[in-house]
Amino acid sequence: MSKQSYAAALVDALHDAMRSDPRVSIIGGYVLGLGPQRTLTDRLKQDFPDRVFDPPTSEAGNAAVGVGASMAGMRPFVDLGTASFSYLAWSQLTNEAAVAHYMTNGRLTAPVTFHMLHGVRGGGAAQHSQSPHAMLWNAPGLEIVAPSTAADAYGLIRTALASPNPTMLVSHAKLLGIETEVSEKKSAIPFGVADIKRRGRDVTVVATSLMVPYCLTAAEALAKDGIEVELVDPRTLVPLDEKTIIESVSRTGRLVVVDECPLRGGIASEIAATVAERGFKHLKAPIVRVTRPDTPVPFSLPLENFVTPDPEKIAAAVRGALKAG
Amino acid sequence: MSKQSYAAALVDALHDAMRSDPRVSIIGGYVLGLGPQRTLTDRLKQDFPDRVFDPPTSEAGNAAVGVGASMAGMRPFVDLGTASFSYLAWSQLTNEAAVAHYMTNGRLTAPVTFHMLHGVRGGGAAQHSQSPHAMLWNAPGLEIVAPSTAADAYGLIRTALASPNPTMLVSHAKLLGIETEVSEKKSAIPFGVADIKRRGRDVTVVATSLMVPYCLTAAEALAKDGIEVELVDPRTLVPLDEKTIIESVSRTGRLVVVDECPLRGGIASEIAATVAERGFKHLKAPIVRVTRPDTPVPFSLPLENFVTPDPEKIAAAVRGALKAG
Amino acid sequence: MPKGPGEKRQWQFLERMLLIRRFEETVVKMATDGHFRGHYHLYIGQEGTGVPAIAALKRKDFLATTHRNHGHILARGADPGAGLAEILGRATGLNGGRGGTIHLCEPKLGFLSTSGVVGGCISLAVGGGYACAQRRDGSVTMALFGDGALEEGVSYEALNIAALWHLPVIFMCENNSAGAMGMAKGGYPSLVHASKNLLLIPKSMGIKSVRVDGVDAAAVHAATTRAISLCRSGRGPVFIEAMTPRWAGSDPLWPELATGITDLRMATGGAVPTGKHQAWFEHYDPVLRLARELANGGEESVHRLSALDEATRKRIADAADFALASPLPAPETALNHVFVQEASA
Amino acid sequence: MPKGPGEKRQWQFLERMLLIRRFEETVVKMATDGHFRGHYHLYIGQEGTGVPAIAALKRKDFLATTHRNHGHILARGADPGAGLAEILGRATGLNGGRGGTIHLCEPKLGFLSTSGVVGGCISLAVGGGYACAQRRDGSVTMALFGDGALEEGVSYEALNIAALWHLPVIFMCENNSAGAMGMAKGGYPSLVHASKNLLLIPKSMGIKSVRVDGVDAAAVHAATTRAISLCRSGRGPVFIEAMTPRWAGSDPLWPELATGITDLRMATGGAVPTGKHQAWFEHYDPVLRLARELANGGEESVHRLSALDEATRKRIADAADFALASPLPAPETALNHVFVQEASA
Ligand SMILES: Cc1ncc(C[n+]2csc(CCOP(=O)(O)OP(=O)(O)O)c2C)c(N)n1
Ligand SMILES: Cc1ncc(C[n+]2csc(CCOP(=O)(O)OP(=O)(O)O)c2C)c(N)n1
Ligand SMILES: [Mg+2]
Ligand SMILES: [Mg+2]
Repeated sequence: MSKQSYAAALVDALHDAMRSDPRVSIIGGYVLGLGPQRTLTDRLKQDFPDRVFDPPTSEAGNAAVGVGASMAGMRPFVDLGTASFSYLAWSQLTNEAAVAHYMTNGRLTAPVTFHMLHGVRGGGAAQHSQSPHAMLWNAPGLEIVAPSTAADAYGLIRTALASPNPTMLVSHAKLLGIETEVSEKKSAIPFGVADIKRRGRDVTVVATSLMVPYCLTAAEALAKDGIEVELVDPRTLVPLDEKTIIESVSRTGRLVVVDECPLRGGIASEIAATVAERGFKHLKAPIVRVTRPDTPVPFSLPLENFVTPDPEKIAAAVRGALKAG
Repeated sequence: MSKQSYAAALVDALHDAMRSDPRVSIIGGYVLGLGPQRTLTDRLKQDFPDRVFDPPTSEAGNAAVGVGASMAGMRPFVDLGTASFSYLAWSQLTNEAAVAHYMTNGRLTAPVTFHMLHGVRGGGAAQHSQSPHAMLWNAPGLEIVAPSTAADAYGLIRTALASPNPTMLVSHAKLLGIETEVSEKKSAIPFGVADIKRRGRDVTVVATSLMVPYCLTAAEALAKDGIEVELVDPRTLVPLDEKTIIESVSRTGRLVVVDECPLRGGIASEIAATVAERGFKHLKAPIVRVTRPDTPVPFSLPLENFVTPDPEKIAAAVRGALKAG
Repeated sequence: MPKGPGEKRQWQFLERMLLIRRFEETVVKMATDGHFRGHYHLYIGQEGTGVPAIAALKRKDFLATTHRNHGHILARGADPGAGLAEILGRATGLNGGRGGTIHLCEPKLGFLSTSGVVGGCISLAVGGGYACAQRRDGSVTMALFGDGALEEGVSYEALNIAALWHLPVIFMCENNSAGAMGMAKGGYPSLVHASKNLLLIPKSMGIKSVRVDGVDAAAVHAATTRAISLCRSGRGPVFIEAMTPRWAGSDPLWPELATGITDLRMATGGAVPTGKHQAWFEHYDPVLRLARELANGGEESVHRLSALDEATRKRIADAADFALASPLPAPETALNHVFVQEASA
Repeated sequence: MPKGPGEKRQWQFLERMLLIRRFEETVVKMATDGHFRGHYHLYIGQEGTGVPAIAALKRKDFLATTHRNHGHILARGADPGAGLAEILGRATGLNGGRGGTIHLCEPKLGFLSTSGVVGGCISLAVGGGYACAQRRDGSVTMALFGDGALEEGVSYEALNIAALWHLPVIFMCENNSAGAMGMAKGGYPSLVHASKNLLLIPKSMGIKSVRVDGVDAAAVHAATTRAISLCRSGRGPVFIEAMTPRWAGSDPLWPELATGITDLRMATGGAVPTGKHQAWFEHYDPVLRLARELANGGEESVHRLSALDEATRKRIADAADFALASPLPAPETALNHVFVQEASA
């Protein structure tokens, strides 16, 4: 076991996929954003100079090229940059990629992978901080993947690039530099299999992406007070491993869902609704959602902090959930 | 009391708003689609020839023009056509209209009204049948309005065009021709006030838009078996009248949420999550969601019917909800 | 006498063009008879563009089309029975009934997904061109789209990308706005563009661009053949604007058979064009125009024409019978094919 | 001796241009000192465009700007203290700390929302022009945007709408890609466009279009004045491409003060440009260029220059003090202003 950053694992996954499959290419000039990790992608350009493209600032066009190319047999990885800009490619995601297989009765596939940097990144303000994948959950036909560790990033990206379906892969901008343990030989991870990132008997916490390390920090603090959190990371929203979530709730009787999206129509709401419908009998107390309140993201740090879930807010919500019911 | 179609009431609202406020104009060539109601808008063009524009097929550009014009003091009504095409204007909705007021610390307003024809319309297939407003619920800063009757359409449109905030107004394509009762003098209806469309003691059903008449039909069938449904129509998702919903559940102990969006991340999920969090103690049984399954919409009628909520499915779900718990 | 393709090729063109014409006439009848619902779009009047353009492609090439796709699908050789069945939403349809008129698609003939979103086709086709370029096998992709697509920003982005990366894409713009009345006058949308010369748009990005008479099958075929050969040799993309005057039946919001069932005798002298649509019959109907050229070959040609017409009518009648007799899909199959089956299992 | 605006106007231009320069130099220092986070964009090297262009507007006119907005906001007369405070996320900032560098906005001076989404500005500005046209009061809207905006489809849609409806919009494209290294070489994005002549794009839609030397304040002012008067009389829109060679400090991905703190003595003969950036100092720095022209006026002018510089430095130093001393916003105010307060109450 050694440690690796999320960003390095992501680049490893791309490199290994490109080496093993000549159909894989990259459309996107700054897959890791403008931060310090960005140079990690240099070796992709060096080793596959004809398969890495620096496209114009044309999110819709770039996405469409990826979708069309995938229908013609390629496996493009299209980087949409900061996730807020995926809104410019929304029709390509929802009206084209998501429905092509269905609309042709299964005769066409669109195995394109999209990638974007989501989340409250620190000073990103209202137009560089979004997490649009909750919305995409309402557009059936896209696989949605939100890794939280280096090992998951590697394994899920390999699966995405091998998948016959269109996939949206999101990386939280703040995860890129975080190092986590990886085994010597990293390998593909199937979609639809939740990972219990921590075992605990008192309360089930469900979280993805950056919220996973935040929840682990909260869980450690709570453990000092004897509160044992079970942390379930679904890893993929589509397909969703409902079973693991509901089984965990059946053991703990309590559910806290943590997510950085705004409250209404966010990821937390869908998980909460699913359990309220299919795991109701296990619930001993109200479900609690820890999310951004329904505001755009403000620039200034104290404002940004106020609206963003963090380990303290998560711990407080868990304590609240344990008192209720 | 007389009867009027949803479409006629919508046109009345636009006409009255244009007459009373010279800042109101219309950007959109076919506000009522291509169906038989479309000629109702002719009198808008006749009476306000300089204030009705037939724009190019440029949803993003048209939406941006509306947003920019509203910032410069106008009150444009921008029709985006079939709701699936709003995805082409997604950045203008989420990145521009929704955040401008917030991002300027309240110094700018963007009082634009967007309109689109949503829903499974009958043969619309995967690209002409969507209901994107569930997604917009995750983009704080937009008011979201989904009328279900002629009176509500009139009253809510007047409020939208008078509102200082950006508003997304959706009309279900199948509602346009439905006639409902209107009083002699139609008037504005405030946002955030749910309307209990039917009183009942046994189960709370929450629905908007076309699902409201469908639920009324289901409720009548159920009443024959002695099951009394209370039907709550929030009318606006943003702001949401949580109080009326939760109070109703406190009386009935049971909740069925009906919505035409796909299941995951849809309107039904948000309502369910809200009640599972804030009205949990009233619940005697699992919450039930009646929605489209997570598939694109197929063209062929038996397929389309299979995936679309209808009075029979709603009634069956209500019966199920009464048996459980 | 036409220059360009030889007589054999002309007969091939006419066979497909007539097939499309009889198909579309049948579609109107099926709509009128209430056999399917919703808006639809006919290719009548544009057969002279789609058929010779698509005939210039090879088997390995890709194509993308739009809401007005019937003609393109048939031109490429799709089965008319499966086409009509799809329009009727039958299980035997090209898309198993999931697409309907707006989304007819035949992947095994190289079609990418048929998008009804204006601008969708042109941008997906650039992806097709990207795949062709990656493959380095000399294949190309052809986008067949309406002039209205140039109102959408994504089309412009797609043109730019194709130009930047020299992708092998033939942009075939079928400009059918001449003579159209447009939404403002209560008809079908026509071009709402400030440009008085659409070719200036691709030209602004350095894309080779030509205009051609879309009624003249030989001219279209020649221009397309040149464009394809440029693309195959890495000198693409190429933009072609084919001018196809609006057929009267496609001018109102809902299509109607304005010019009646096409009477091939108007080409052979057996019937005389008159009335409101005389100019159409004499000059703008691409089927009659080509038939007239071939009829010039003499009596044998006239016989051959009428035999072809009879065979075509028969073929479409059989196709219609097949479609009407085909079963609707089983309701619960609506849940299939959201994802590739093995992945979702 | 310059033609065009008189000397008085030149001094007014220089005052604003220098104010912007000292402001931006301070911004770099604040970033280096860790006073704010995130990516930012400087207007150094483009002062010769924004200042005279904006000076040609009237009070009633509207403007829209982009991520590279500092210069535009100051050119229009916004308070530099409130500008710096916004960049630092302070409660006293133009946006109360909610926007940061990318979104500086001054609604009371006619600015529409400052969008950081490439293409946002140009399309919102067409909305501004629509409002001006509806109002029929001769007002106009100016969009100030980078060349990169022409990679986004919405810009093209917006140009088309403005052209179709003859809206009074001045599209001021600041092309700063000449000399830029671009992402491919590890620097800041530069134009990725197949067009070798961006003016062909608006021209394809019949929009009047001119190119101007963006370093030459007088030339920019003259071109803008002409464009505005066309727009006011209903003959808009107009597109202007101002060529502003890339300032070395804006070329890398993260800005740096490549050419040091501007030394006005390089304009008055008190210091001699040398080194790597000699050409910049001698030809392309718009502030030095205008100062040099004014210094030609003789000793009095040289004194006036140095007095102006001193006053400007003082003004910016005060602004920086104000900003640094300003409080951060109270955390819980983050919940305000999602909607206009009375509406959400
Ligand atoms: C994005 C989008 N906006 C609007 C529509 C509605 N619509 C359907 S066809 C059409 C006109 C298209 O014109 P053109 O591309 O020239 O094709 P034509 O029908 O003339 O062949 C429009 C606006 C659509 N399908 N997609
Ligand atoms: C829609 C969108 N895509 C990508 C970006 C990232 N981005 C920020 S600035 C920039 C370059 C813009 O170039 P240009 O418009 O010429 O402005 P300049 O910075 O050169 O003044 C890009 C691509 C963005 N802000 N918005
Ligand atoms: Mg057309
Ligand atoms: Mg630039």
